[in-house]
Amino acid sequence: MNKLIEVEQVSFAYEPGMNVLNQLSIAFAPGVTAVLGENGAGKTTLMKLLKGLLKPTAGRIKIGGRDTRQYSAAEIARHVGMIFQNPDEQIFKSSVLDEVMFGPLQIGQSPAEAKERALAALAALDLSDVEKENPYDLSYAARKRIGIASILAMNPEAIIFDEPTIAQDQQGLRRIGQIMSELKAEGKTVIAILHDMEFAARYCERIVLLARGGVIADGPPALVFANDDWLRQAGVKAPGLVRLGQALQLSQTTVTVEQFSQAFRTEKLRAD
Amino acid sequence: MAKGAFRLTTLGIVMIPVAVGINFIGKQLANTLNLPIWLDSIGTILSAVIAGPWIGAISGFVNNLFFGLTMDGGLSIWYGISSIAIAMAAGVLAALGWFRSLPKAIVAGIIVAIVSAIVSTPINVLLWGGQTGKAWGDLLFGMLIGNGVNIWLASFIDELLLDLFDKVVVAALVYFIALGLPKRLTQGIRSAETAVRK
Amino acid sequence: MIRMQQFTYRYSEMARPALEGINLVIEPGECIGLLGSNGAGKTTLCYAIMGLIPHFFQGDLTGEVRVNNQPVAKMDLAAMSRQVGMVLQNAANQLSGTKMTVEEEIAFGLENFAIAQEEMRERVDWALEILGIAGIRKRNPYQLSGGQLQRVAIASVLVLKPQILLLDEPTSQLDPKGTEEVYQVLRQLRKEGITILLAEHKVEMLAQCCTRLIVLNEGKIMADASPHAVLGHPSLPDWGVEAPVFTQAYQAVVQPHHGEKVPITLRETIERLNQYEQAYRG
Amino acid sequence: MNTPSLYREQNTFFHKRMDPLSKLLLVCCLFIDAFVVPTLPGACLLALLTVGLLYLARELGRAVKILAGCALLLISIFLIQGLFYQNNQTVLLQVGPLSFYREGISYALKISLRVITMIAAGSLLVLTTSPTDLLEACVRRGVSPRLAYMLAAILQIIPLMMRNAAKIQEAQEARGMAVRGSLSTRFRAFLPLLTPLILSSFVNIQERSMALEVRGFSLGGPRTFYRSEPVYKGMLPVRFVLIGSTLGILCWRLFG
Repeated sequence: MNKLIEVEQVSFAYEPGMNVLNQLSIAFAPGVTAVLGENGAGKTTLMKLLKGLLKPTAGRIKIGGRDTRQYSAAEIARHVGMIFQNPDEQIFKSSVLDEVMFGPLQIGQSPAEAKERALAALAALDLSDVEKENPYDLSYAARKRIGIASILAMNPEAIIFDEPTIAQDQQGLRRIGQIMSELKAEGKTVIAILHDMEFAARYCERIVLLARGGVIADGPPALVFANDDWLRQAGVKAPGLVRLGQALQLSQTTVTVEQFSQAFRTEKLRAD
Repeated sequence: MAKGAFRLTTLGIVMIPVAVGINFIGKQLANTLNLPIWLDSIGTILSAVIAGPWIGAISGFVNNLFFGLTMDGGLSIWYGISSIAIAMAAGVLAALGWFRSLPKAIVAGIIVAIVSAIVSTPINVLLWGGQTGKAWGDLLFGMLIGNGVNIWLASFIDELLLDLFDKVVVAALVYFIALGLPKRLTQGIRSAETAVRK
Repeated sequence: MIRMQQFTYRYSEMARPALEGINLVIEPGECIGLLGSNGAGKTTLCYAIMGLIPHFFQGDLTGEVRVNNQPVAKMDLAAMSRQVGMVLQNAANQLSGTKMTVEEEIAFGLENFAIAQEEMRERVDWALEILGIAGIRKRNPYQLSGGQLQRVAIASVLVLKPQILLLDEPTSQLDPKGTEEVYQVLRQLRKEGITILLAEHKVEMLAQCCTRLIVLNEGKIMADASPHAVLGHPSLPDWGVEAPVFTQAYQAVVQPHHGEKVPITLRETIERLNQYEQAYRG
Repeated sequence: MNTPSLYREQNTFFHKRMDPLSKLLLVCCLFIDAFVVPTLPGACLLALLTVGLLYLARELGRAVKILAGCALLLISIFLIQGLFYQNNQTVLLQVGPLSFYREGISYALKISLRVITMIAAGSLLVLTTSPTDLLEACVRRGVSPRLAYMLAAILQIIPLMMRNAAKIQEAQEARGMAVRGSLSTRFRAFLPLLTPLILSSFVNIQERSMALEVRGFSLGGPRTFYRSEPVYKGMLPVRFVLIGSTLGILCWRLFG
């Protein structure tokens, strides 16, 4: 089933009458999708609906063809993993390995399989050497990576990152970007709620803009970032390189440094 | 003021509202999970175990003072004494190493329960004529005084029946939580404490 | 203003020193950006200048930190906070947590210093104005957006009128709107003549408002120069820091030789690339 | 976000024109009176008086909710004391095999009236006084600002912790942890829900105490107040009346 997650005309309100999402429809398939928009646009609410933590007030969400109303949150956890923004709101075990094994054990993996997947996840997040340490003896950025590892170890088909770039340095950002690319290579569906435009431009092949509970743009970075009107509606600034390219009247919307230098050479310098 | 002293005091002072908050959330969680138990003294006993009897005692007293002043019209202020006693007992037991293994922690829980019952009984007698408000305990209390058992003893048994289960479970939970605390935290608190003694 | 001589410090529970052989002089009115990967020692440097090392953190310390020519180790924290203010990374921890409105929370420090009520009111209004949060003065501090909470944290330190303000990654938890709000405040503070030391990962923001950049890596100062010199340095990636995306674009096109001044903001890059285009086609 | 305090803004004598410390004195006096009043009619009058004050403060409704908390307990006191009170002699009521004695019932009545007076008095303070006003009034009269800090900090930290506890539950459920089900499932869910809150709160105390130090928290010595002290007129005579009445009841008890 290619269309793993389908959102059909979904509305949601925490308090009656105050809709956070208004008849929103979208589908998430394998690949890396960035979800952007101002705070309050409904990004996290949408993700909690996908996770089955919230039930839509109207419309339907289907995971693997089945309506989420028929799943419990624990059952959905096997298919869709969510990495929350603040790791300190879930870490409680006294060693990094036990923490990462908690999720897999909860969804019924055998201890052996859970340990094996946990070790693989720790390696992917460069945490193998602190396996026995207490997570709170490490830095906040390290705990954020532990949060990511504890979901990867559950091996879900779809993985949602809620603000993975917060408090990460360059090295951390590159590592998280690599993880997303590897997950894409394994055919997983990756959804990332982001504010870091450069990160979105560099690692995501599809950009979704949310505003006032609805989707106002959905397409490749070059298309979405070129449209100032969409960006203004979503209260989002285009990545630096796009703004640089526009200021120099480059016809092509350049998203990476290589694309920019290529476009500048061919259009401006008439070289090679 | 000695340099170390005021640092502990500030560190200790900041810890106390956290301990009271944990008492409150512990009770609420036990409620939402509808567990057949109070669990409203985890914060007090944990602070006594990791930061010593004094911090624990202050947490206990401030806990009852706060809820008396904001929620239950002064009633829990009467029981402030027993919160102090519970914390002191737990703090001393922890210092003597009685929270180093699970069996020891359970024994510590029993001792804390006994201390709690001893200190709460006079308050129960004064306020409620010896009862505690929990159906089973009060029924037993009635039968005991019906057969001429001294009212103080009957009230003590009524309270102990109640406290034993609650405090032993709290002691066990505190044992597991304290076991998993990061070095950075326990050293931070202990170094603040030793700074005072130097 | 601030002088650090051969300052080395190791936390008691860590094997490696967090800062090693730091020599630094900060003059009044400067706006210094502190760059470096996580664990490079940015926070520790702020603690050292603020006096939290040694007053709060026991550990092995050699060398000296002087603020206005007085050794920090000799002064107590309260006296220090009249000269140096520090804004923590997690704004929620900055608040006393005992006041129900923003303005009372900001005045908390002044109450402890027994400042007369009249002057307290003036200072709080001044700080609210500068931080642009006069509109939320009656709100509960724990019901604010990230950007607002961070500005309340800055105001709560600013009212003590320090000459130097240390900010430890003030925008790391904020979205672009919140980040922009904080940087507008920093530009405003510079107009007030306050010296700023700012630890930050967002290189584009530092490039716009700093007069000087310092790069820390594993506790040692790798570079301490103008933003253009530092952000053009070839071994920047080895220190775990990336140049602004504009600088990278310029370098990819022009391949400048080492030492040549590189553009670091959007405006500069546009100018330099237009000039380069004319020169190339001329 | 409401704080755990039950205080609600209202426009009555007790909310607006009686200062917090006088209300504290009122509650203490009523507590003493409740224990000292010698006779049953006296206790009854006292309880009625206190409930009357609640009615004047327009908080009788919510006070009854606090009182309902121990209504069950009071009823069980009547049952148990009625049946088993030590010096029961004269049977008052025969219900099948159970015989309720006069002495037991009157002892239970004495306890109940005392509890009603105390809780009504306590509720009067709790429902009509904002905790921050009470704490500030105490600190102005010399109570240590550190104790005031702790009590005031709890007021804000509880709603914050409740919000975090909700987020923790979401995060743990998202990792497949079940919260409903058998007693053992629910019990096993307790630590994964509470421990993250404990760890993240305790790890923050170091940073919080630094922030307090940097803002002169442990300076001690004279301090000032941002809010100007509200002026209450005519509180002195009220305080004299309170103390006078309590001394009166005390004398009644001793020489009555």
